[in-house]
Amino acid sequence: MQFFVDNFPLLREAFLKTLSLSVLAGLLALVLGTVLAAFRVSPITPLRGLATFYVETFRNTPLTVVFFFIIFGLPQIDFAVGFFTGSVLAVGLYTAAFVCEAVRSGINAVSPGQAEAARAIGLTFGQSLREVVLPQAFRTVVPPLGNVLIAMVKNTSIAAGFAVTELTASLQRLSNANGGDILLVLAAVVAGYMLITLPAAYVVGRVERRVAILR
Amino acid sequence: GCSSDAGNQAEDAADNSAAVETDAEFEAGTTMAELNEAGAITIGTKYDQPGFGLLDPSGTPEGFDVEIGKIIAAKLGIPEDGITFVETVSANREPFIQNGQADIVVATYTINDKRKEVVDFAGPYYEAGQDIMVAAGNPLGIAGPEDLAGKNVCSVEGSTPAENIRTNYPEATLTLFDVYSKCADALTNGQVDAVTTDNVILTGLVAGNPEGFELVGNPFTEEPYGIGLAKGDQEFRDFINDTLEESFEDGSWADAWDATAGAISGTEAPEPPAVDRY
Amino acid sequence: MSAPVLFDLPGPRARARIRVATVIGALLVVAIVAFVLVRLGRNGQLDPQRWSVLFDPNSGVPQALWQALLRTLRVAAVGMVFATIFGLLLAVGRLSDHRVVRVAVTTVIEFFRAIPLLVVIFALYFVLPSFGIRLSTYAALTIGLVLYNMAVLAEIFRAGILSVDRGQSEAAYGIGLRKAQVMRLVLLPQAVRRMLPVLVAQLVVLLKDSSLGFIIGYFELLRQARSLVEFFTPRFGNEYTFQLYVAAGLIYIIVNVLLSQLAKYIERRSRRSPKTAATHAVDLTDLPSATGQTSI
Amino acid sequence: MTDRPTGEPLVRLSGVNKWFGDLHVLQDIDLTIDRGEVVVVIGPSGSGKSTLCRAINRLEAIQDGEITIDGTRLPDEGKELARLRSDVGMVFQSFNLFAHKTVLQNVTLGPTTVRKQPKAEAERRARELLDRVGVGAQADKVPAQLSGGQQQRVAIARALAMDPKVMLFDEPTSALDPEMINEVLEVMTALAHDGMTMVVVTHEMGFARRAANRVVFMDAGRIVESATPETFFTHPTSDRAKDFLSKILNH
Amino acid sequence: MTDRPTGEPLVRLSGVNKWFGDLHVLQDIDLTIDRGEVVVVIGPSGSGKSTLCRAINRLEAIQDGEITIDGTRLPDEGKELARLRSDVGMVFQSFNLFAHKTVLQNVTLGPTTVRKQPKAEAERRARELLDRVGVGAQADKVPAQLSGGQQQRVAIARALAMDPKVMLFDEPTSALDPEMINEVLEVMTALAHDGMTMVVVTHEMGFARRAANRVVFMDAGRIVESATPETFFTHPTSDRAKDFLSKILNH
Ligand SMILES: Nc1ncnc2c1ncn2[C@@H]1O[C@H](COP(=O)(O)OP(=O)(O)OP(=O)(O)O)[C@@H](O)[C@H]1O
Ligand SMILES: Nc1ncnc2c1ncn2[C@@H]1O[C@H](COP(=O)(O)OP(=O)(O)OP(=O)(O)O)[C@@H](O)[C@H]1O
Ligand SMILES: [Mg+2]
Ligand SMILES: [Mg+2]
Repeated sequence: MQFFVDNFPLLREAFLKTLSLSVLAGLLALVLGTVLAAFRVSPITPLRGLATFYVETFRNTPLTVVFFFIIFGLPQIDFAVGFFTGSVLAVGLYTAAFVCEAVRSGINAVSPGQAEAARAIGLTFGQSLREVVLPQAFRTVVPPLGNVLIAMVKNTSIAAGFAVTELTASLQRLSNANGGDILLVLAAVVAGYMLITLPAAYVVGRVERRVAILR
Repeated sequence: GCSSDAGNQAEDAADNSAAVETDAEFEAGTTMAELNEAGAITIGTKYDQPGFGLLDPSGTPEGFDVEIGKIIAAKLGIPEDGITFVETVSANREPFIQNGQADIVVATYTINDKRKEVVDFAGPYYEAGQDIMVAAGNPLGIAGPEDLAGKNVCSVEGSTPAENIRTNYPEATLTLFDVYSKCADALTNGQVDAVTTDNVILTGLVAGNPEGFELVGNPFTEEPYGIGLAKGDQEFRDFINDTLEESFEDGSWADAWDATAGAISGTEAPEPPAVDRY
Repeated sequence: MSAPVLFDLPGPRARARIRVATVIGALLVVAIVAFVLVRLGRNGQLDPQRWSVLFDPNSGVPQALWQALLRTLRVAAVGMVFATIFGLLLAVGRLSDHRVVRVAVTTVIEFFRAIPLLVVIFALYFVLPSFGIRLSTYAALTIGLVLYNMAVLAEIFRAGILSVDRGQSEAAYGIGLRKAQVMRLVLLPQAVRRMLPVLVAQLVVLLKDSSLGFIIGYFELLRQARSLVEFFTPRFGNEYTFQLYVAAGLIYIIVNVLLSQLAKYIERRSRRSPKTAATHAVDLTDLPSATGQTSI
Repeated sequence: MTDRPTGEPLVRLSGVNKWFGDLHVLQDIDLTIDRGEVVVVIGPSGSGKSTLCRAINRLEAIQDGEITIDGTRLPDEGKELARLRSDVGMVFQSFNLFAHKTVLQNVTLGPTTVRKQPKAEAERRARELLDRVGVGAQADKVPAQLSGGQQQRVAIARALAMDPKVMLFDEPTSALDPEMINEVLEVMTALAHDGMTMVVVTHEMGFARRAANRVVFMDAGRIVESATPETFFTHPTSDRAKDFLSKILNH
Repeated sequence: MTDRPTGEPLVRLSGVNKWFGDLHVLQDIDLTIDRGEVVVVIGPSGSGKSTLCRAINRLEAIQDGEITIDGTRLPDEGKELARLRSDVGMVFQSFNLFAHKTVLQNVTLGPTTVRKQPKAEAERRARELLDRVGVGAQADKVPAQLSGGQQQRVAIARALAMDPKVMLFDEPTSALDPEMINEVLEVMTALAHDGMTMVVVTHEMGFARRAANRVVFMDAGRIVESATPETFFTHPTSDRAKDFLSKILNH
């Protein structure tokens, strides 16, 4: 118990870092991922190519490497960023590739018949997108998107190696300092992650059930 | 067309090794006898400390710590190919000794009382001190740790220097990576104002980029590097201490320095420290 | 060929607009690339000497990266084999009729899906020794990858098994097969074939995740690149830093793209081969529940 | 049945050709459909019936030939295409009701967004149409809560809400349970008797006999026969048609 | 038609009840099927026909009552259930051929794994059966390469390979294109004439008239009528049956 009392401030700080890193990176990933998905389904070849290239690159690169490029590579083109900002960028840019795929699969999961029926009653492209395709895509996209975002929370742990004192960094620090309590340290950190991932999974489940369309 | 500075230098690299004691004799039952009998020893060292313990591209560890390890092995009558180096990081040096995963640990291992509770130390074989590295020309005029207040200073998560700054100079902003090479990059890029750790490590970093970095040269702690071994093995500890003192005497200690840390930093071997037989 | 889901078939005006946008888009892409190259050049990062280290055998770099790649592949391959085996067992376990088995298996799966792999690896290497279990870095990394990925794969396989049309198992029961036979002869073969693309996607994830070995000092590709950087830094400063990390990144991308291509090739071949045409590998899009399971 | 005096056919296809890759799915199709005419299209699976229907609505682009509706050449894209499409009602085999909207919203979506009708008016009219096809009571349910026959009748109401000049039906009853086929066919028969111009792809020969002015038989992308139901069912001229009828009629 | 002298019916359902949640889908069903008898089950959608069929094979468990096959009570699980199931052939609306196996493997899987027949013998017999249903030439293709009608005939051969005592057909033709319905019905008619005991859920009234010994009409989970095809089609007694027949026959 004493261990928790002693280290509570550090653990709380670390937990809040993980949380804020997750929230900011998640927002970035959602926005960028949606834009990329729009690019990927657009008829404009370079945009499609760009988005495909982006997705393939980020999907096939370890997040740690992405971190390297953001933190130490960007300065090579004269854009130095702070470490927290850099971590948000790294996690956000990386996750955007997966968000893009989730959103795209959501759009593709809308049965073609729905869009055709919309066109057949005379809706224009924009109208059929707004009235028929997107509302349905959003519903299918909730579960995979939720999973991507939960996976992202776990991925923020890599920021520990890049000057962000989040939960995993605190695990490293405390286990160096409290060799004997290492199991407690581990339990505290695991609990910290679960405090984010489990409720998130629950919320995703709820939203999923709420927006589910009867088919 | 495939030549690079790195390749050219590798070609000139020299080779040195301590002479193996072929007829070493030890009292039966001692650790020395066991190791001598087995003809093998496992030495824990760091793989990411320039000048002290680092893997070369072929995967062979090199550095001052490694050479010290070799001197001890040689004294035990163990040839170089009988030595197994394992990587010990800061967090697992004590467990490795306690669990017998390493016979000795030579890993920029600062002797302190807390660690003495679980392991024993031979040595010290080197006296380092925490120092500060800044950008060349020292634009912020940092002369010592007091000047770090309000500055962004880089070190490694979980290390003693970081802990020291955190407790004694709380006004400094700490940026903590997992290795010093990242700190050096961050300093180059202007992402941090200074890097702090043991001077020997900083010397190595400055050597690589003399136009970019400079050492403040004002060590503000004492970091005696010891050799970690199982607690209570007094005979073994005495043996290592003897070996160290012998190497101080016969110049092999200085040779080891010149071939490793000295070669990188271009500094002469210092006075050897006094062994502490506590 | 077939009508696009989202867009109407473009007419002449739409085609003209698309052409204009294509040119603008292409210019934009070229501009971004040019900008990056110019800035890199100005910072001296394009100096051929700095890149030649990657190909100069005298420097030991190509050999070191190659060896590290082999280590990475070894961890990934061994990890994948065991993760697949355990994943299959867990998936079957989670579909068991016995509540106890189901609950136990579900707990294991959910636990490993809830915590970061980095923490799992860390715990295996640094925490287990205090219980007298000592693992090498190789074992700790591999076991970590197996534990984490078996949980993910179990969910993928479960989705795959559930995605096989119910009629298939009913028909199998109908000719008198028993539960284990139905699973082995009818459901699993079809589920695995369907799940192949997702499986390979997960292999890519696993391969990438092997880079997390850095936290315990396993010398996989990324840790090796960092080690080379550390080796060269005292001698040449950061002359090769950028290049070595780029090299590591590119190797990951190349290997993973090759893997994905292999998956596409297998999938195409199996589509052509009538044998599997019917159980064609499902596009991820057909299986939102399965996409949801892959980790990233 | 029409008050317009013009002799111009409502739908005219001339020299229409379409390929899917190498597959020539529509081959030199010439077909005119007059105002108020009900044309039933039959033929074996894969003969191009659906493609023909979809081409008239430009859900598929044709590569060669011309399609005009009420004298206007089918526009290639954009607003004009959308406007023209709203004049052509389409009913699909799989209903394609908007799954996330209620029955009423399904019917009012077109009128309010395309025709900019006020919501209240669109709803009033929608309820009228739903009553007419016999599903007025279901207005506030979502499609998944309806039987197939009910869904298809909603789909017809949805198409009718746009006041189309012509209605296309692509196998409207083949996804339905047998007892529900009739309720849909009855609605269609009533429409035909009210003078709606209709193109109906179907295997329901009873409907063809009862409601069609003309039967068009397709095979392998071509129109092989075109005759009154009387003539077609009693004296098919081509061998393919005879063979097809023998297969489809004797059970 | 049977060489066994016993008077015991082959399939007997007595007092069978089944609920899906609150929905009472089978209500006090009593039904006996004699050796060699062909029983056609008809009724509106949702009346419980499929559930009845599936209950006889215990693909659905019943909550009340008893089902015996050849005098044996339907076991609840395990080896005995599997053995009994192999005596009851089942043909589904959607064919359900094993998609990853060839036609021949589909037919031999049961005999080799359940009956432990040697592979060669199982294949010889399988080819015989495939010839009998007219798809012998397709033995080495996979299901996806076959037309619906061919797939359904393979499914029949697969069921026959187990030498079942009784065959259950659940709407075997309703997923087929109209031109293919007949080829399947012909195979079924031939089976019936060869003396196979059959329970057939179908909307094909032609088949019922031609091949059935008895027609069972279900509505809302109950057996409402049970009569010879003659009697049932000409003089249905219940209103529901009259209504149903009127819906289904007049198109
Ligand atoms: N989007 C498409 N891409 C490629 N081929 C297609 C496409 N749509 C249809 N076809 C092919 O075109 C041919 C005609 O198809 P179509 O759907 O018009 O036939 P149909 O007469 O409506 O058949 P059915 O009675 O089975 O509905 C078929 O061979 C079909 O496989
Ligand atoms: N697995 C199930 N869970 C819940 N309800 C079910 C299930 N299967 C069938 N039902 C319901 O049981 C009732 C009887 O279904 P069944 O499929 O036996 O009817 P059916 O006569 O075969 O109809 P159809 O002609 O449409 O095939 C229906 O109301 C159906 O919705
Ligand atoms: Mg069609
Ligand atoms: Mg049924």
